[in-house]
Amino acid sequence: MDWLIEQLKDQLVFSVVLSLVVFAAIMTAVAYCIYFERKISAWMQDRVGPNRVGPLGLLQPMADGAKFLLKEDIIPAFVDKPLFVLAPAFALIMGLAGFAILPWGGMVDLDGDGVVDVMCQVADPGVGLLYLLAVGGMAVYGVVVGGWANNNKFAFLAAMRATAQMLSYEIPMALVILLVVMTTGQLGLDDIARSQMGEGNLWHVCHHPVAFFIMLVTLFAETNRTPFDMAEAEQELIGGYHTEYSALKFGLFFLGEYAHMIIGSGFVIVLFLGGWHLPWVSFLQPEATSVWAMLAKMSVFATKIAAFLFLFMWVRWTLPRFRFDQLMRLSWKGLLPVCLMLFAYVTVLLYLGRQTDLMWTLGGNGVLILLVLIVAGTMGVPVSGRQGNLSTLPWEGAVRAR
Amino acid sequence: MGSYEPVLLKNRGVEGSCTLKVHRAGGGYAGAEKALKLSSDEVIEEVKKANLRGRGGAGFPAGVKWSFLPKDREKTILCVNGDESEPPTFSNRVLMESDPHMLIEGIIIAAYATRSQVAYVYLRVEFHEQFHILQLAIDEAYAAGLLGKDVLGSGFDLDVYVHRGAGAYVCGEETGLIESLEGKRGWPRIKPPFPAVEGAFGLPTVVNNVETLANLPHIMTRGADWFQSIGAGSSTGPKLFCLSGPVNRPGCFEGAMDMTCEELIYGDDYGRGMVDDVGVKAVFPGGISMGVLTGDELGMKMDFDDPRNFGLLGLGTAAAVVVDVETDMRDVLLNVSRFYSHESCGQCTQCREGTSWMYRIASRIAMGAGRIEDLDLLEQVSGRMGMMPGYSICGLPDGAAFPIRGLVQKFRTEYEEHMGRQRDGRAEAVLRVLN
Amino acid sequence: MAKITIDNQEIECRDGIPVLQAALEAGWDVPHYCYHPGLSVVASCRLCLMEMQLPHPKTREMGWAPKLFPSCQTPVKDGMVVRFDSGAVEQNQKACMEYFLLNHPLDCPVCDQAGECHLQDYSYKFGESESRMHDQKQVNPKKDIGPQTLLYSDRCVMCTRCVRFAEEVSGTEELCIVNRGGRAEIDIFPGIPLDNPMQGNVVDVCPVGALLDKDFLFKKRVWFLESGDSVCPGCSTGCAIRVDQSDNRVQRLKPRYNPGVNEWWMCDEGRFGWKYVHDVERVTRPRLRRGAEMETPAWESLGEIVRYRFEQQVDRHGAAKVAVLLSPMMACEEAWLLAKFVRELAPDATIATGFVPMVGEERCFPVGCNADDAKFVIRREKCPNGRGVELVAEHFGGSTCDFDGFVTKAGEGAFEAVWVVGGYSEEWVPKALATSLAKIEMLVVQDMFESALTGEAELVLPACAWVERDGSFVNHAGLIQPFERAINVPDGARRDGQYLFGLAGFEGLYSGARVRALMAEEMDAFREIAEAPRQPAHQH
Amino acid sequence: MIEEKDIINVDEPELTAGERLYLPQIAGGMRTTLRHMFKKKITVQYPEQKRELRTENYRGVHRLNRDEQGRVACVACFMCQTACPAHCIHIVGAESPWEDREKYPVQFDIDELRCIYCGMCEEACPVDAIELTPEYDLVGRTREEMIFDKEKLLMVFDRTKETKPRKNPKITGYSGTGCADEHTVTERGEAH
Amino acid sequence: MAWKTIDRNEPVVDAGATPVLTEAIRGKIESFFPRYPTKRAVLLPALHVIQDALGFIGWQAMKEVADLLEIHPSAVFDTISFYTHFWTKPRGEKVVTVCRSISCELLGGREVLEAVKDHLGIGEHETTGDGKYSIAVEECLAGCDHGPCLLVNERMHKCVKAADVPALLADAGNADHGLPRSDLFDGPVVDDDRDDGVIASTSDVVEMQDSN
Repeated sequence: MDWLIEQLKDQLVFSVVLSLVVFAAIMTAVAYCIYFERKISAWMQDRVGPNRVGPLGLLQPMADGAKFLLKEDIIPAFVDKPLFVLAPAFALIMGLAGFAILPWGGMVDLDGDGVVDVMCQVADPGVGLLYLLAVGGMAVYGVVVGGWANNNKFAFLAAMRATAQMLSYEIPMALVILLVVMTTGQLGLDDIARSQMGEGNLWHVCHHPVAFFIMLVTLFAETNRTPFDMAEAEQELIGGYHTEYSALKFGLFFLGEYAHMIIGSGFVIVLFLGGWHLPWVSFLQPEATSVWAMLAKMSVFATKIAAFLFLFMWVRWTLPRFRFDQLMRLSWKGLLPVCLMLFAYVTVLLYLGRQTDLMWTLGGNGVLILLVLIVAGTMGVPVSGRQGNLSTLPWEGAVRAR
Repeated sequence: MGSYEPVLLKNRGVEGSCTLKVHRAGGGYAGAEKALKLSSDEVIEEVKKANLRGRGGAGFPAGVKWSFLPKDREKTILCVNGDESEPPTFSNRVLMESDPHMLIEGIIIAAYATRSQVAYVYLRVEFHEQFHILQLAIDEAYAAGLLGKDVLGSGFDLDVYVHRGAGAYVCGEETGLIESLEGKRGWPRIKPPFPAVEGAFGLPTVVNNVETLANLPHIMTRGADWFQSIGAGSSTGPKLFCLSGPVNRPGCFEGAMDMTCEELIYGDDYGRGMVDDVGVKAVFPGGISMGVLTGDELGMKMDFDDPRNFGLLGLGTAAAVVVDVETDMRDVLLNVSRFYSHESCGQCTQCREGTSWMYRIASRIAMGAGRIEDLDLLEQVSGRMGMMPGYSICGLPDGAAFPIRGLVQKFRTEYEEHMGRQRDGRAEAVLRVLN
Repeated sequence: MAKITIDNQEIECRDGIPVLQAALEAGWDVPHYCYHPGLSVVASCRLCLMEMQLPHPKTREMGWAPKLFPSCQTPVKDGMVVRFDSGAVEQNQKACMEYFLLNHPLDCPVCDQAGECHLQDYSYKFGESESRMHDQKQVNPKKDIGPQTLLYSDRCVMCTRCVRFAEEVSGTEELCIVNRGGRAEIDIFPGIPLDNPMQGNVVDVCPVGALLDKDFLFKKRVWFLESGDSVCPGCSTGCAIRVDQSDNRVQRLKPRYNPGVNEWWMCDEGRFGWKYVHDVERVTRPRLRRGAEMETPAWESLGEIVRYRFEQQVDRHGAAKVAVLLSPMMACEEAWLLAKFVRELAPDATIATGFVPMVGEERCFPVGCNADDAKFVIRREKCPNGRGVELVAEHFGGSTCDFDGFVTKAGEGAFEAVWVVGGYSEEWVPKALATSLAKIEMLVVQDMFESALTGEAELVLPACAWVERDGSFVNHAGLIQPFERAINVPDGARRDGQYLFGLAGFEGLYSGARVRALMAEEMDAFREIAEAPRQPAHQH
Repeated sequence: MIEEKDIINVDEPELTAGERLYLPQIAGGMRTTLRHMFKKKITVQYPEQKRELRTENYRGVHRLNRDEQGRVACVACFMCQTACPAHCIHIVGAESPWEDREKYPVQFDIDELRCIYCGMCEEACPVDAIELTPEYDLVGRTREEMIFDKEKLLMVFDRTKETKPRKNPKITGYSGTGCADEHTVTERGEAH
Repeated sequence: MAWKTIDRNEPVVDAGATPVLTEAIRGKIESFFPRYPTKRAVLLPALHVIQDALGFIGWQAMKEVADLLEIHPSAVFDTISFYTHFWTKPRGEKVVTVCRSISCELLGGREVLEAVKDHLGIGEHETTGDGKYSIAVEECLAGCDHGPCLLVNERMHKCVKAADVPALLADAGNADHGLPRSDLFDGPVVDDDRDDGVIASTSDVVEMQDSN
């Protein structure tokens, strides 16, 4: 035991072990995400959901996995074979790569000697945020490459949609992230998380609720979840980018999507909800560095992620899909101006040094919301939903006049 | 009319009336001799003048019928209709029984007038005794040179053959008779061509009733004016009336066509009233085919025209059957409808199916399982048959329609009463059993 | 031509025909059972009654007569005014239909006539939906009245068409009516069954399901049948027929009205003589001898092979050694195409007309009449197109001969390359021909069944049955009658016309009309028929 | 033909500012789905639990009825085959071996996979021989298995004899095969 | 065919059977030929002659008379079946024909018919076991003035009462009308040996008539 602890004191060893543990956990979580997705959708529709495999259907993910593994893996004759094989792997790998920098539990004092031995984080590059943005940006390639490799016009359309969508929502997201970076002055994720703890520090969501909301929206878009799942619209695109995929490859896309969701949730939690921190709980403060504290922190972090995942599913089974023009409009006409205004405002706050002053930040947000409502109410330009003021067609007036 | 002196039945009851001797003694064959001295057209003219209307039922003037024959014919066939199947008619029977030579004399005159060398007497098979009497008389006539080659020395040849039927009412219809004569089933033919143009064996044919022919000798001897003097209007000449049913004196009577039905039943010279003086409920005054009179309609005159005023088809054979008040009219309906369904020839749809349908309904009514709507049905079905509205080839269905429609219309209340007394649901129960 | 007015519409019609016939031809749907244009008029069903204008007996003014007249019995007269659309007429039709159905069993579901039954049609069009008779129906017995025919007396409407047919057309008189009134039935004298050579027509004339064909009994509901207008190949009379098929199998043949040829009738020989069409023994594939081996060449390559081999023979022995035997079972078009092909290859080739089977004597109906008065004749020449192939041979001229001449010449060794066409349903090859043709170098046999010749042939081609082809036959009197294809050829086979079309150098799909148009350019006889109108559909 | 007067123009409803933002609606939707999460579930655990049929005239697997003597009641009239819009019935008729009947089906196949359970066949049947039972659990492992032949259809009848499928009861007086057994029809006529 | 059909293909007349129409009968029939332009027209008289001689007209007689008149047997069958007078199965020595016309019925004809039936123990158109009597009914015997009436063979009995029936039937001379017969139309000598079994197979007709 001691030997083990000794070894773990080495950050590299710890990181390796942690990555293995996290990987295993994530994979399981992803599988159970599917289970819960189905359960929750069932519950929301007054059904019971999967309940045949194992007690309460708990073994359903195994069955699903086995099914994915055992089904015939078809590679259609007309596809671009290398890309076709590569795309699902890409989707999953890019999904999983983000986990490397999630801060799971802060500093840990493994042997209880009061000296912090390791960080409970696989890697903590100083520019973690940039890494995350890069990896997140790459994730779309899974979809794009898959759609392209399909050599199928519907899948290709899906890929194009995904590209455009990703492009449109990266910008608001980046701006929101920039807000946080500006507020904290940090790029490392653990640093950002810790900047929300301790005396006088609040979770960023308190300072930037609008930004948080925009972050959520862009997150949905980035992960291709309803109402932004334009890339896999069954009704229009017979499935979308994965039309031609079957068996394990299709399963990998599935896993990739959920991995993406988990990492995205973790990201938002770190940025806005204090990571593993809960106020007023002593061992969830950065000062608590014992192994038990680490475990508690990890649980809290996982719970927060779980809550987010629930939110994802809840939204999915509540809201219908956007139309593509609505999707674009929301991003370019809705989110982007608001983000820019926020950015400008925070810049001013930064100049004034009041970036963590609750009154200033919240006040700004309030004014912003008021502004948006006024604009939306008076100008009649919806940021989403129907295109209101279409120009009347020549004959329309005549018909109405009758 | 007690003063009426019988002409046609003058030899009835006379000893040996069937023999040539007795007939000759009463002035027999004088008419034939007179006719043979005239030309055939002159005979026809005389008969036309007398307006001798057919006694078989339709009342079509015999002389006119003869004049329909094509002028350029080579052979003509005379058919004598002795298929007297209409119930309750028996005047031909009486005529043949009492004076067969009068018929033979009439045949000679008619054959001469129509230039027929052969005459077939179509006799119904039920006339067994009459057949023998007539055949013996014909043998006698042949032996006396009245038939065969050179009739009465006039150079006119005539063969008379008796052709026996075999039990079919419809053979009394002239084309049915012709078919039967040709050895076929007695299905009436479609007209045109009329028998006068193309009849038996494809030759011009005249069909006359026995009673019609029996009048001819008297027209020849006494003249057309004498004939016109008996009776009135268009109904002239001696006529045989048959009376049957529960009357005191049923039988065949000769008289003029100026009496009423009541007179026929109650007259001293005729029926002499009902047995036990029961009331009259109904009378079929002209054979059943002509229709029915109620007890209140006895004032009908027994001539060719008046019956139509009482919803009857015509005078028919002037054979009246009286139904007394104690009779159940359901039985009468059953009997009448059974007769027609049994005797329908089966050619025309309305008659073939209609008569048997009416019989089925009538039997059910007689079983006490009638329904009110059956009466309407009977009326409708009987209204959908007959030659006069064009629904059939021959007149038999007319004869079926008139009595049944008459019975239903004139005695509807009685039938309804019977049905009213029936137990509820009896009709349905009987139907279920029958089916 | 008489002009009459029906339902306020003036029509022109032939003189002397019944009003009913005139109305039917002018498109009125007048119900009728007993009337049949080919039989005498009895006017007994009383369903075709009409109203007619007659002069008033006293005033002589024209007015509607108070009674109805049977339109089948009333001949048309110029200026006649009649109507079928009056209430009285319709009421009579309703009443009549009720009467017809009083005792009718309503077993349409198992009745083979259902679907082409006039009782059904008229009941639907002119009748009421319910019968008012509640009493039990009279059930007449079913009778087996002949080897081919069943009589269901219970379904009979006593139109007596069958009886009249047996009396007037076949003249055999087997059928009679028994009993009278509502108990009347059709019957035969026991032991003298209905088995004359035309008895099948009684089933056709029966407007209801009373007379049924045992051959077709329960085989198919008629609404599943599809029909092709054809011509009977049984003899040289050339009866116009209708081939009723379903699922690509012939189910029955029915005559079509064809004035002057077969009128409304056809004989049993033709009616039941199609069974060989579905014989499993038929030649359905081309067969080519290559050395000692037999192989099935692809249809596409056939033209090339045949052409090459014939050319080889022409080169080797000269064109005069080539001969073609045109079968009288072929259509004119096929004969023309084949002759054209052979004459192009070998201008001196002999065109022989094929074997004409002769059986017995000409049989005239009604039995006992002579040929001039006959209403129908079954010819002794048992092939449909003897005259047709003669016409074709005459047209090509040059060296032609008849079958006997061909057999003789073949015996003398006059030919080295011969194309023989058979297509008969029975064995036809004379021994002498088989032996002499066995010796020659190139023998093509186009036949329906294996024979002594197919064994010797270098190339065997399937000949298709006439129902699988289309073209035209020329009957004994020189009348050219086109016939349609009714069913598809058996698997593997191809229509004779189609491969001959290709051989003769044409491209695309063969059709009789198309080839007739080509023939008409050369042959006067085909000029008129080339655009022959279809026979007008006539009422039963 | 649509007339000008039949056309109704429907204007889009005016949205309020809040509605334009969609957020309140989204919130409402979220609330609804959340509420449903905790509602009683209506799922029926099918093979173990079976629900009562809510309609009387549910049309399930076909059956071929037998007459009193246990023979197939069908008279091979092909009415069902004719009426069938899915062309899933195939009959081969032949002369029946029984005295009171002329025709019977030697072969009677229904492709239950192709069938659309419209019930036209039982409507068309003049002798009430083919009926759709309320049985709905129709499964098979092969396509061949799902083509029900005469024996199988009669077996369905044997199994479901007791239930009387409810259907359009109007039967006009067809007398069976035209042969003697008319009372069966009468009985059926009364049963409805 | 399993269902019920009457097989009409089966011959009912044995081709080699001795003719039932004796020379006398044929001669009698042929004597009618000069009377009519066609042979077919002799059919009805011929049938009368045959029925008088043989008592009934069976299938074989029909066929033979058809041959004699040169018509198709079906035409004979057709005609015979149309008329009610002809018997196609053996009948009794005396045929009691009861009238059921309306006049007779009004006067008690129905009771007379019932009495005859009861007394002989047979129904309409049936023959007693001993072959003595058959019963027939007719629509009208034209004896309406003396109703109810009945015929015994050719003799008409008038004003018959139901009570008189036994005595009437017991009377040996009830069929004798005592009228002389014409030579021209008299039937040939009656063949006493009527039951020689030549025309036995009439069951078909029986069945047919029963079904009606």
